[in-house]
Amino acid sequence: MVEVHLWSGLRSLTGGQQVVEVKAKTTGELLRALVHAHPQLQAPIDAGVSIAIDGRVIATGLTEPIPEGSEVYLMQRLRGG
Amino acid sequence: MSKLHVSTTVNGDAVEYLCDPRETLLDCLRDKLNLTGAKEGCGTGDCGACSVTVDGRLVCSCLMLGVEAEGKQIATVEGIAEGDVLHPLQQKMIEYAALQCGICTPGILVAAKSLLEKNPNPTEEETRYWLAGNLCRCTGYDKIIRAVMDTAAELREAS
Amino acid sequence: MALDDRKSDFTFVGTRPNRPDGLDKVTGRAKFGADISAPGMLHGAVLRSPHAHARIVKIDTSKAEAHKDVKAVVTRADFAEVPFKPGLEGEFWNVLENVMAGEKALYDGHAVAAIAASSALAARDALKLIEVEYDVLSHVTDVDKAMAPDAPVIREGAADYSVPEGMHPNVVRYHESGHGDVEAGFSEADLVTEDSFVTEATHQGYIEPHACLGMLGNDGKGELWCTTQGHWIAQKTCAALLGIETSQLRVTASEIGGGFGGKTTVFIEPVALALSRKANRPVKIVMTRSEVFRATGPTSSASMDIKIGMKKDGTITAAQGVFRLQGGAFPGAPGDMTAMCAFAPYNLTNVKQIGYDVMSNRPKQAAYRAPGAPMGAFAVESVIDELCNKLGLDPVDVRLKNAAHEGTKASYGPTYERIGLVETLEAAKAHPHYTAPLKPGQGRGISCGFWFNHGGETSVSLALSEDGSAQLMVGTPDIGGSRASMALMAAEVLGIPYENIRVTVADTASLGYNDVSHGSRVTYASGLATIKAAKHAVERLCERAATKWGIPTDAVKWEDGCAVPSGPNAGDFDPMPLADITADMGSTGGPISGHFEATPEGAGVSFGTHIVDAEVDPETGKTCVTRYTVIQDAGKAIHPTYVEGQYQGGAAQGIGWALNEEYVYGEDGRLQNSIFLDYRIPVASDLPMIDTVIVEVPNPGHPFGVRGVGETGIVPPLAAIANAVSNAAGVRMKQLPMSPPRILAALKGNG
Amino acid sequence: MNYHSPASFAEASALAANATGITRFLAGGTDVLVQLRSELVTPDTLIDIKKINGVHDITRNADGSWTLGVATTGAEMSEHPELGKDWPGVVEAMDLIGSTQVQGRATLTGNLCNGSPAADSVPAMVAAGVTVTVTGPDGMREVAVEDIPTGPGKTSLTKGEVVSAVNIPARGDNAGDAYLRFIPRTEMDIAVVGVGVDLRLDGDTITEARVALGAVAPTVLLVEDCAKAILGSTLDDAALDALAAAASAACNPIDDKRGTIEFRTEVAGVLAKRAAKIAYARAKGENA
Repeated sequence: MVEVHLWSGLRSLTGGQQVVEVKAKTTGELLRALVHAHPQLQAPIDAGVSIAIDGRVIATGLTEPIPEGSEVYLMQRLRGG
Repeated sequence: MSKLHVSTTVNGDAVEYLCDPRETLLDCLRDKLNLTGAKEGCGTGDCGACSVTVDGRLVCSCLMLGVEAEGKQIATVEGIAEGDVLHPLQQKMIEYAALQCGICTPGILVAAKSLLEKNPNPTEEETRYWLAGNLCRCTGYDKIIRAVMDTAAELREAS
Repeated sequence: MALDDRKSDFTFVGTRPNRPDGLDKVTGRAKFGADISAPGMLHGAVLRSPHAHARIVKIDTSKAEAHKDVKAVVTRADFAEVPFKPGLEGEFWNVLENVMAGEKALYDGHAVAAIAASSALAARDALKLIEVEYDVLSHVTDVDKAMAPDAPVIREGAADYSVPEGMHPNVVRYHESGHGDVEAGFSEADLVTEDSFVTEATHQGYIEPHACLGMLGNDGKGELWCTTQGHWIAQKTCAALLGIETSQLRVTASEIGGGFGGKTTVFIEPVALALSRKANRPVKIVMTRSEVFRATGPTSSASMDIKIGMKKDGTITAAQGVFRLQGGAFPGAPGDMTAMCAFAPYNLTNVKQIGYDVMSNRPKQAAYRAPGAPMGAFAVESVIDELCNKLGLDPVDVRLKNAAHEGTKASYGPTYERIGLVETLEAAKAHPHYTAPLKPGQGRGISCGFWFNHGGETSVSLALSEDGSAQLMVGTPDIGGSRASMALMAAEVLGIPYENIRVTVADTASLGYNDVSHGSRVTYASGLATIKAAKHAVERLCERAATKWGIPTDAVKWEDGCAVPSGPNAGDFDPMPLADITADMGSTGGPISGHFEATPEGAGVSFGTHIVDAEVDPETGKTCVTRYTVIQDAGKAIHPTYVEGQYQGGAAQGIGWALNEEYVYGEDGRLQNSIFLDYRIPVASDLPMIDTVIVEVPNPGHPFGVRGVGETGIVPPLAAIANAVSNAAGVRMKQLPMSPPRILAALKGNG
Repeated sequence: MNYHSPASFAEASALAANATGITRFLAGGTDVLVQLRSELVTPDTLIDIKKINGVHDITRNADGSWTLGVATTGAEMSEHPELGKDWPGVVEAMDLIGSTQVQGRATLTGNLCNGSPAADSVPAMVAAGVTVTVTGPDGMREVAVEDIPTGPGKTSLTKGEVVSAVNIPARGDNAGDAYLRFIPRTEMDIAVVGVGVDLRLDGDTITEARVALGAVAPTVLLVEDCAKAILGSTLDDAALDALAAAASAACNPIDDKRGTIEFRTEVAGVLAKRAAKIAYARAKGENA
């Protein structure tokens, strides 16, 4: 199981939960599992998210492995100049 | 609106073109003579990317009409190197990495060459003020000023 | 990305060779966007709205179409139907609506029609023949006013899921994040300071206006030459907007005369293609400077509220920020980025940040170097400076005390990997600038800054030639000397001299997809891809050597440009240089190439600390920056001179933003200062030399340790200069730019 | 647009008198071309006066006065070995306009006839008592510089009239001039406030004074009250304060993208003091 930390703005979509526990081995699985657990998270995920695994920001990749026990944060998609 | 015939000299070559009286010297250099070294960054004389010399005088070619070039001696960035030998300013600009994107570089080179011809030993302040009409957005000017001043020093030593 | 064989010992990397495009650029022969023509070429010009907000009742193009010099006229009807979606999901619709207005003109300068004619003058003249009937609507250009209940609505339905109920329809995205309990934190503080800050919109100010040459036939096949930071995104977007297949449009990037984020999207490119399709001839469009200011993508303007609590020893107990960013008539203002970056340099127990993306009647904002981050840093670092002043604490010590480091929980959530903020602060403290005496009337300011950096989709291909030279094709336009950096990294892996590698920015038909040159990603991502592509080629080279020697491939390794037996048991063979292997490669298995395609994830965040001295004339409010030092973590500087150049350029742009650059809108909603005379970027005589210190704390996500360096350099200057000016003037400056009238007014208000 | 390059001012005047629509004279062109490019003003007739004999000449007359050809550029003025010794304020004011490149083209005449209240050379010329010779269909007349501009972009020149020479008075003894302007950057900006001062002394006492303000009213102002504030004084602190107050009081500026009413009013006083000090030092023969 992976504990996914959401940004606080998403609490309104998860019934107040800021940490959601899901089963996932990759970033793509994680996003699917999040939507399964909380369908309203589809909107922010469609709008674009990044995932930080142990501090390393995965900007867009859906195939990055999530090692057991990693710290996982959902973040808004990063954009640059 | 009829076009006007102009005979002039660019980088030592006699050239002719027909132009609308509204066209600038910059338009004529770029579009009629295919000398695209001078750039249009603003069209209002505020950026210096179109710098050329006319009878030895540094000007913005966007602030001069093509018809005014009749009988003049124009010099552009394309004429700075002699054959395959770069002018020391060109060499130093490369060595100092005094350009990033390079769009202002032709104007800077024409302006700096004009400075060194008038003042072989400029101070940093004189160099900065002389080049104040040449906008560079990439470098913060640091490496440009160093390249120009080092060229000046080298040319003084050589002479 | 596997972090295999990290390298820390370099032969070529870290040297400072001349750039490969230097000769072209000092002789005037480098081809920028406007420097190309085609046989039969027409010239395009764009008709733009003189109104900030107006319904387009009718466009009559008949007189223009009847003119003998006019070969095509286009309006919105000549583009594809693209679905509208809220927020950033409908970005193709947003871009199309920006490229050519639909039902409404949304800002002064918004394109409403375009013409292709036989000459540039004829095209401009013919614009006057197009008759547009407008129904002028009330407008709003200020972010706070755009959020007010009575503000005119720019577009219903543009808000995405994130916006709380009850907000004005102009608020289109909302971000909230943080951790801990800020109220509890404030109650632990010895001093709490709360203040509001404003920054005006600025422009990237690249010296080269947008320019392109497009050719499109009614068979759906096209060619586009343009000045861009990313030709694949131009390809993808133009194809979508014109309703053609992406692969049928080949896009070639010209040399680019500056971008800084502003050339990451399209403006005139789809218009040139639409005109070309209609006229069946190539069409060139070159923007005027005024068009660049009015109708490309400036930054957001911002209004911000900051509250920070501090103990007497300098410990920050809580920090809170609200960041309202206006990004023009479309979603996209990076309020979320501002919020996430604002407190990122600090190790905070209690932090909360809120960001708003607000629409107004201004041009669609585009990225500008670390988009969103400089504004937030200005507000936050100003309050920290004020707290230091009030508590009598040294500003570097306070920042060191609170600095984020490896293991710190970032203000935006996750735990930091190895980062270099502390190193930049220690370097600042040790730098002679920090302790140099100040003259009367001068003040010193410091600030930290943070930026995420980016990886992004990347494709690189490397081909070896028979003579042992290499050609490297990358897909990221070179905006600051990256061809030199790529060649250095390839040289490092191949073990052949830098000069033997020719780097080309390939067109979209020659390479797989590449993201834009943005997010400080080029040296990181294209660099990583170059290293991997070169390693791929090295594997092939080792295979050929193994075959020639008759030993297993894994018994061969690559050293200093030669295949060598991997150990004494592998056999006794003389090193085989690269050129010996390539010489007959055609008959030993065929051409040898290497390539790499991936989306590298692991860009590595970066931090900088800046020190500024400023002198303020108390009678006129005029500021002079007298000394400037940039200290920033580069991870590993591949070409240190170009790293310095990025630092200096970022600082110079920051100085402009802090002191004089701003978009000035009149009561009529029209831009008042759309020329370089009145949009005041720094000139050579405005600036001192800009000192640089390159800190190198390797990025664990790159084989050579690279962190992007392009953007972070513009994050600290606004705050550092504001702190210097405030300390020199004796009054806290809360609005940028700190133009002389604002400083003088602040001084008078204080006196 | 029709382009003409007449060989004499009489011919230029006749061309202008007979032209229809908008007519512009082309001297340095640094304003005309900007207006043309931005389509603010597209003349129907453009008369280039640079082919007329003598238009680049800088002549010192027998009485010590100066006559400048109308196409004399800022660069030519700055490079002249003597002109700047007599009239440093006028030469420096001209030199402040635009970049080195613009200096290669821009002229006093163009700066004056463009009619901008912020024109740098105009307050300096007004303070110095410069006049221009105007050639028109009815012959020539001499007009004080302050009487040429009548409002932003407007002049008192009538149809067919063209400025044909710039006349700078003889410097005379114990006198000096100065011009200062305020801009936010160090170069390349339009003046937010400009102040020209010309003084003559008897010993330490000011006996003649002319003070002109730019960019603080629809036209450049010659301010009598500023002169009165310092006449008879040795430019002591009280006189300087009175000068600043008079300068600020004379201001009738606008709020615009370049500055506010408050800022312009305040800084006009500051610059008047600073410029007066320089002019005073120059009148005393000190290096300033």
